[in-house]
Amino acid sequence: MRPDVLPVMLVFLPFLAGLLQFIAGRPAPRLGNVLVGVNLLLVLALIPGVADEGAIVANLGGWSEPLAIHLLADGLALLMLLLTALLAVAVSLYAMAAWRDQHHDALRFWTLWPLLLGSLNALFLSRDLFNIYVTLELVTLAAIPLVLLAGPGKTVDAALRYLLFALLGSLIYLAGVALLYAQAGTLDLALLADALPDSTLAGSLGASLIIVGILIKAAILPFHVWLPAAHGGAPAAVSAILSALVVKAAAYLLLRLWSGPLDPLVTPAAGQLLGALGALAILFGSWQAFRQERLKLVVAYSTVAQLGYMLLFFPMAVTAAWQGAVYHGLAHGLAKGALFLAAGNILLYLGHDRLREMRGIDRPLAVSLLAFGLAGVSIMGLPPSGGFTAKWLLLTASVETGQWWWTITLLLGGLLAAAYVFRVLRLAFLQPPENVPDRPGMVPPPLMAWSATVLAVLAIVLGVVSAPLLELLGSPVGGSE
Amino acid sequence: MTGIEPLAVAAAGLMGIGLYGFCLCRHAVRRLLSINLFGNGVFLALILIARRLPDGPDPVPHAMVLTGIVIAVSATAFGLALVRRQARTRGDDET
Amino acid sequence: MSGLYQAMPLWVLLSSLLAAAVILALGEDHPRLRIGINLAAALLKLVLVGVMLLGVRAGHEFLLRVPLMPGIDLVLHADALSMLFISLSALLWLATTIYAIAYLEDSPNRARFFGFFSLCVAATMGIATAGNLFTFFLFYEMLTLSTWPLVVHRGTEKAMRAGRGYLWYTLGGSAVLLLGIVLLHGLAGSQDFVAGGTLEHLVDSHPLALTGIFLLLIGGMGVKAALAPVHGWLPTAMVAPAPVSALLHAVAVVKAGAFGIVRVVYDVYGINLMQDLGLAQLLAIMASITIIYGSLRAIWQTDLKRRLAYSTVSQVSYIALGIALANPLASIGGLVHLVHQGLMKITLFFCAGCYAETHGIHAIEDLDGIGRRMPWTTAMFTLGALGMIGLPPLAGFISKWYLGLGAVAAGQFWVVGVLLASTVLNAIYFLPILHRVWFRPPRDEQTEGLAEAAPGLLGPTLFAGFAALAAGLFAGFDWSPLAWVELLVEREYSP
Amino acid sequence: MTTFLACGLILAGVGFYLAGTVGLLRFPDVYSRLHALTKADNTGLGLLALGVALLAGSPRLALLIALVWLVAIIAASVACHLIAGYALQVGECGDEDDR
Amino acid sequence: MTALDSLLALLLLLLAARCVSARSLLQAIVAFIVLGLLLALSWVRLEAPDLALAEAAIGAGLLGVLLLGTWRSLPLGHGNERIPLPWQGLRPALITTGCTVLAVLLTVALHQHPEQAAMSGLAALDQLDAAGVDQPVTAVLLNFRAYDTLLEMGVLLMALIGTLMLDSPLPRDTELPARTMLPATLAQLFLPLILLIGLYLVWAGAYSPGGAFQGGAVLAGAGVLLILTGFGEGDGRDGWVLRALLAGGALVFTLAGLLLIPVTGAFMAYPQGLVTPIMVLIEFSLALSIALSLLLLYTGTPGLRRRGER
Repeated sequence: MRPDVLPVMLVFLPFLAGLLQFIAGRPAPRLGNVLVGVNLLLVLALIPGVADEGAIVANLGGWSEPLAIHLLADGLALLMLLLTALLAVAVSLYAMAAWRDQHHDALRFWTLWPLLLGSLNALFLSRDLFNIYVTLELVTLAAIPLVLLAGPGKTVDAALRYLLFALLGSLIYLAGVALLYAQAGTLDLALLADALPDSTLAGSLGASLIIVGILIKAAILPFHVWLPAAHGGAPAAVSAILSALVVKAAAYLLLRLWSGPLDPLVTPAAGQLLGALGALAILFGSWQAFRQERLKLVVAYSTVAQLGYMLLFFPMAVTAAWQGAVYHGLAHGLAKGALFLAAGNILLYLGHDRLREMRGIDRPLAVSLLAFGLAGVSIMGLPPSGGFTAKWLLLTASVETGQWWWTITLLLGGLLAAAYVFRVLRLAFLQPPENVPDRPGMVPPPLMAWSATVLAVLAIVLGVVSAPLLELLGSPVGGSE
Repeated sequence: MTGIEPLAVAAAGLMGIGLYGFCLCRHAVRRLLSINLFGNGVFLALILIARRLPDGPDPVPHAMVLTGIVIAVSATAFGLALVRRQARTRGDDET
Repeated sequence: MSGLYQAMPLWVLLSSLLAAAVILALGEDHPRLRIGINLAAALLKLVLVGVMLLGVRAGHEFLLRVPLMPGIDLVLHADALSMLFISLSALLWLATTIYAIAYLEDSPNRARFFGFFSLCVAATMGIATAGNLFTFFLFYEMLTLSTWPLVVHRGTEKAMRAGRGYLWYTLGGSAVLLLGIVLLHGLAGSQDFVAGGTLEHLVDSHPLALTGIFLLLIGGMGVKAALAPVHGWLPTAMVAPAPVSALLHAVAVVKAGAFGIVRVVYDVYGINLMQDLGLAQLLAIMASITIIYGSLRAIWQTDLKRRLAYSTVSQVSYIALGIALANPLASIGGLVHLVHQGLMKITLFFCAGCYAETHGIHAIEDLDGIGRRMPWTTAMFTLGALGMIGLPPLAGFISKWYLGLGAVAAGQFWVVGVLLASTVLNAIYFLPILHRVWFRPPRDEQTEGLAEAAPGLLGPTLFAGFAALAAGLFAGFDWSPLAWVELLVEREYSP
Repeated sequence: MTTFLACGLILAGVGFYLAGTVGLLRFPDVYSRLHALTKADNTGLGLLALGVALLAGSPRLALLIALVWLVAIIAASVACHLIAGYALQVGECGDEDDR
Repeated sequence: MTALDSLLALLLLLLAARCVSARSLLQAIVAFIVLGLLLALSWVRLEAPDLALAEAAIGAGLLGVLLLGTWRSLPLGHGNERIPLPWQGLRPALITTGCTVLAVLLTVALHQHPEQAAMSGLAALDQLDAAGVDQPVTAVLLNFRAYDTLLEMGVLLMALIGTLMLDSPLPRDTELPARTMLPATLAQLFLPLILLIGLYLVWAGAYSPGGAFQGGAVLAGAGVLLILTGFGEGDGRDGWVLRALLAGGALVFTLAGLLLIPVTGAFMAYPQGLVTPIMVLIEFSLALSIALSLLLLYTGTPGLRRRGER
C-alpha cells in the first residue's frame, strides 16, 4: 500500500463513520470504538514512513503544485495525530461507559465525535491556509454541540459565548488569509514563504490577523474568557477532548504557521509579545485555577495556564524551545485528558464538584485519584513525566538564549501548578467525616476509572521515551538553529 | 493602480465596524450581526482581490467566499438557535 | 549475564518500585500478602545490596546508561559513595518496615501508606545511584512526591498543615535546584558525576557563574538537608507517624539532601575548585551556623519528637561541615556521620514512637520514670542520646573526633570551637531527658509495673540501637562504616 | 431616438420612486404609507423596466425583464396586502422602533 | 463608474454603522438585510454575479428570515440596547481608536498590489479544460478544491446537528394564513417557477453563474415559502431517508474520495471521461443536502411534514 493513502484515510474514515452513524439514527458505540482503534493503527502505520522520509505528502485531486491541496504528515503533525489517536481511544472507552443508558445523548456523541476526530486529523494534516480555516470551523462546530451534551439548559450560555468568540476568531483569521493570498497568490503553506514579497504592510497585517485569530481560538490570555465555562460545563469526556485537543489544535497551528510560511514576516518583537502573553497566561491561569471552588473549573483554568507554555517557543525560537513547546502540547494533552476524566468520575460519584464538600472520596475513587495524581505530576512539570521533559527543554532554551525572564516564569508556573494540583490531591487524604451521608451518585465503572489512569500513565511514560519522539519531531522548519 | 478604490474602503470599514460592534454590543444577536458584518467585509475584500488577475476574475477567492458564506450562515443559524434556547431557558427560570 | 550484573542499581531500584506498585494495586483487602511482599522486597533488596557491596569493594563500578533526551542520559551508577547511602537505607528500610507494620496495626489506609513508603525508598535508591545531576533531580523530585502522602497520612488539619509546609519548602527548593542544574547544563553540558569534579576548565572564564550555580545547587538541596534558614518544614513534619519521622530523618529525605551536597562538592565541582572559588569556607560557615542554631532551638522544645527534629537539623550539618573543610580527615568525619547519625537518630525516633504508641507519651515532661516501665526501649534511647552527644566510644564520638582532627589539620581552629559548643548543647538538651527517664519517679503512681513496647516495635528499636552501638565500638573493623568511608575518601583524594 | 425614449421612461420611473419614498417618509400611518409606496413604486418599476427593455435591444432580454416586472409587482402587492392585514390585526402599533 | 462605487461604498458603511448603533434590534436586523442586498449588488459590479446570487439568497435572504424569526421569538424589547458612543468613556474610545486604525491599515493593505498575478488563480484558469466543467468557480469548488467543499458540508451538517440538539424551533405563525388565502394561492402559483429556477441554477453551475449552493439556497427558499404559507411545517420526528439526503452531499464526496483511489490512484481525483457525470452527481446531491440543511436550520426541527399530517 502506498504510504500516502494513510493521511487520506485518517481524514475520510472518521467522516464516513460519523456520517453513517448520523444516517443510522441509533447509537453504535462499537462502530466508534472500532474507528478509534483503526485510527490509532493508521497513525502508528505512518510512523516508519515519516521517520524515514521526514514527511509524507498526499495530493488531493492530483492537480499540480500551486493549485492542488495537499495533506502533509511531518513529524509535528504526526505527534499531534498520535496524541489525538491515543486520547481518542481512552475517551471513546470512557464515553461508552458514560453514555451507556442514554440513547439520545449517545447517538449525538457517537455522531459528532467521529466527525470531530476527522476534523482534528484534517487540521493537523492540513498544508493549506484555507483548508485550515474550514477545519477550524469544523472543529468548533463539532465541539460546541458536544458541550451541549451536558444539558442545553445548563451550558447554553457557555456554548453561545464559545461560538461567538470562535466565529470572530476564524473570520479574523480569514481576513489575514485574504491579505496573504493577495500578496502571495497561493494558499499552500509550502509555497507561501517563498511567494510572499518582503515586508509589505499587507503581509505583516495579514500575518498579524492570522495570529490574532488563532490566539482567540486557542484561548490565550486576553481571549480566554470563553474557555473556562465551556470546558468546565461540558461532560467529562467532552471536556477532555476540548482541553486536550481542540484548543491545542489552534496552538499547534500557531507553531506550524510561525515556523513555516510566516517565518519571513515575523519579528523578534512579535515573538517577545507572544511570549509575554504566554507568561501572563501561565501566571494568571494558574492563579485563577488555585482560586476556583469547583473542581472542573480548576482543571479548565489550568488549561488556560498550560497553553501559555506553548507560546514560549516564539520569543526563543531555538530547537530546544520548539521541542519543548510541542512536547508540552503532547504532555498536557494526555495529562489534561486524564484530569478531566478523573474529575468526571468524582463528579459522578459525588453529584457535585464543589471542592469544599469533598471528603472521604479516597476509597471508592482510588483509581481516579491515582489518575489525577499522576496527571498532576506532569502538569506540575515534575520528573519523570512528559511535562517535566517539556519544561526542561524550555528551560534549557531560555538559558541558551539568555532570556532569563522565561526561566523565572517557568519555575514560578510549576510552583503555582503544584498549588492547585495539591489543593485537589489533599482531599484524598483528608479524614472522612464522622457520618458519611448517602451518596447521590454512583461509583464509576472500572472502564471509566481506568481510561483516565491509562492516559495519566501515558503522560508519565512520555517523560521516559522522549528521545525517539523528539527525533521524529526534528527542528523548526524555518527557525534559526 | 491609481487613487483609492471605494469598495476597498468599504471592505475595511465593514471589518472595523464589525469589530467595534462585537466589542461593544452585549446582546448575542447583535454580536452575531457584528460578526457577520466583519465577515461581509472579508468577503468583499476577497472579491476585490480576485479582480487582480489579467484575464477574468480569479476563481480561487470566489470559491473561498462561497464556502465562507455557507459556513458563516450555518454557524450564525446555530448561534441564533442558541439564542432562542437561551431566551427560553431564562423564561422558564422566571416563571 | 554481565549485562544483568551491570544493571544491579536498576534491580535494587525496581525491588522497591515494583513492591510499591503491587502494594498500591492490592488495596486494603489482603493485609497478609501485602506484609509478605513488603518484607520480601526489603530482604531481597538487602541481598542485592550485599552483592553490590562485594562488587564495589572489589573495585567494580556499576553503570547503566539510558538516553532520555537528546544530550541527556539517565545514568544509574554505583560507586563507593552510593554504596554508603544505599546500604544504610536498605538496612534501615527493613527495620522501619517491620516497625511500621507493628506501629500502624489496625489503622486505616495501610496499603496507601506502605505503597508510598516503598516508593520513597525506591526514590532514595535512585538518588543514591544517580550518575548525573539530571538523574539525581529526577529521583529527588520523586522522593518529594512520595513523601508527601506519608506526612499527611493521618489526614488531620495539623497533618495537612505540615504537609503544606513540607511541599512549599521542598518544591521551592527543587525549583531552585532545577534552575541551578539547567544553568550548569547550559554552561557545561550534561556531565556525569566524576570524582574530583568536571568543571575545572571553566574556572577562569566563568568564576561568577560557577559560584552562583553552586549557591543555587546547595540552596536547593539545603532545603531537604534542613540547612538553616530553610529547615522550617522538618520540625512541623513530626506530626507524621513515627516510622515516617524515621524515614524523613534517618533513611531518606534529610539524608538525600546531605548526600546531594556531598555529590555536588565531590563529583561536580571537586574539592579543589570549591576552595579556589572560596565556596568551601562559605559552606563551612553555613553548616556551623545550622549546627549551633539547631541545637539551641532543640533546648526549648517540650515535645520529644520536636526536640529530636531540631537535633537532626543540627546533626545533619556535620556532614556538610565535614566535606566543606576539604580535608581527608574531616571528610571521613562528615561522611561517616551520614551513617552514624542515621543509625542513632532512627533509634531515637523508634523509641519516641514506642513511647507514643505504648503509653501515649508525646511531651518530654511525661517521660518521668518511664525507664522502669520500658527498660529496653529506654536503654536504647539512652544509647542513641549519648551517641549524639559524642560520648566515646559511641558512634557520634567517632564522627566528631575525625571532624575535629580534620579541622585542626586544615587550620580551621574555630571549627573545633563549634564542635565543642555543639557537644555541650547536645548534652544540655539530652541529659535532662535521660535524668527524667531513669531517675524521676513516675507522675502517675497507678501506672507502675513493666509495660514494654510490642515486639514488632521493640525488635527494630533494639536492632537499630545495637547497630549504632556497633558502628562505634567496632569502627576499626574491616567492614565498618568508618573503614568504608576511609576507602572512599582515599579514592576521592588520591587522583 | 429609442435611447431618448428609454431615458425619458427611466427618468419618469425614478420620479415615481422619489414620490413613493417621500410618501413613505411623510405620511402618518401604515395604510397611507403603503398606499403611497405600492402605487408609486409599481408604476416606477414598470416605467423603469420598459426603459431598460428598450435599451437592451434583444427581444429575449426584453421578455425576461417583463417577467421580472410581473413577478416583482405580484410580490409587492402580496407583501402590501400582508402588511396591511397584519397592521389591521395587531392594531396600529405606531412607527416607534421598540418592540 | 467610480461614482457609483463610491455611493455603494458609502451606503454600505452607513448601513453597517446603523446596524451596529440602532437601538432597536429589529432595526439593526433590517439594516443588516439591506446591507446584504447592497453587498450583492456591489458584487455584481465586481464581476462576481454567482457570489452575488449566493449572498442575496443565503446571506441576506435565508439569514434574514432566520434573524427576523429569532427576533420574534425573543421577549418584547429583548436585545434593544444603546451602545456607548466613542467619546462616552475610555473603553469605547480605545475600541474606536483600535478599530479605526485597523480599518485604515486594512485599506492601505488592500491597495497594495504584488508584482505578479496570483499563481493559483492562473493555474485554475489554465487547467479548466481538465476539470469537467466550464465555470471556473464551480471547477474550483467541486474539483480543484473539492476537499474544502467536503469539509464545508461537514460544517453545515454539524451546525444542523447542533441546532437540532437545542430543540428550539422558530415560532410558527398560526393566524395569518387563516385570515387570507392570498399568500397560499401565490405560493402555489410561484412554487413551480421557484423550483425550476433552483434546479436550473444547479444545472447551470457547470457553465455559467450558478451552482449547487445558489440552487440549493433557492430550493430552500421554496421550502421556507411553503412553510410560511402553511403547506408544510417542521416535524419532531425524522426518518433515515431524510438523514441520508442531509448527509448525502458530504457522503458522496467521502465515497468518491475513498472508492476512486484504486481506480485513479489519486485521492479525490475523478477518472477521465467520467468527470462530467461525476460532477453532475455531486452537484445535485450537494444541492439537495444544502437545500434540506438550510430548510431544517430554518425550522429548527429534525423532520418535515405537510401541514396537518401526523
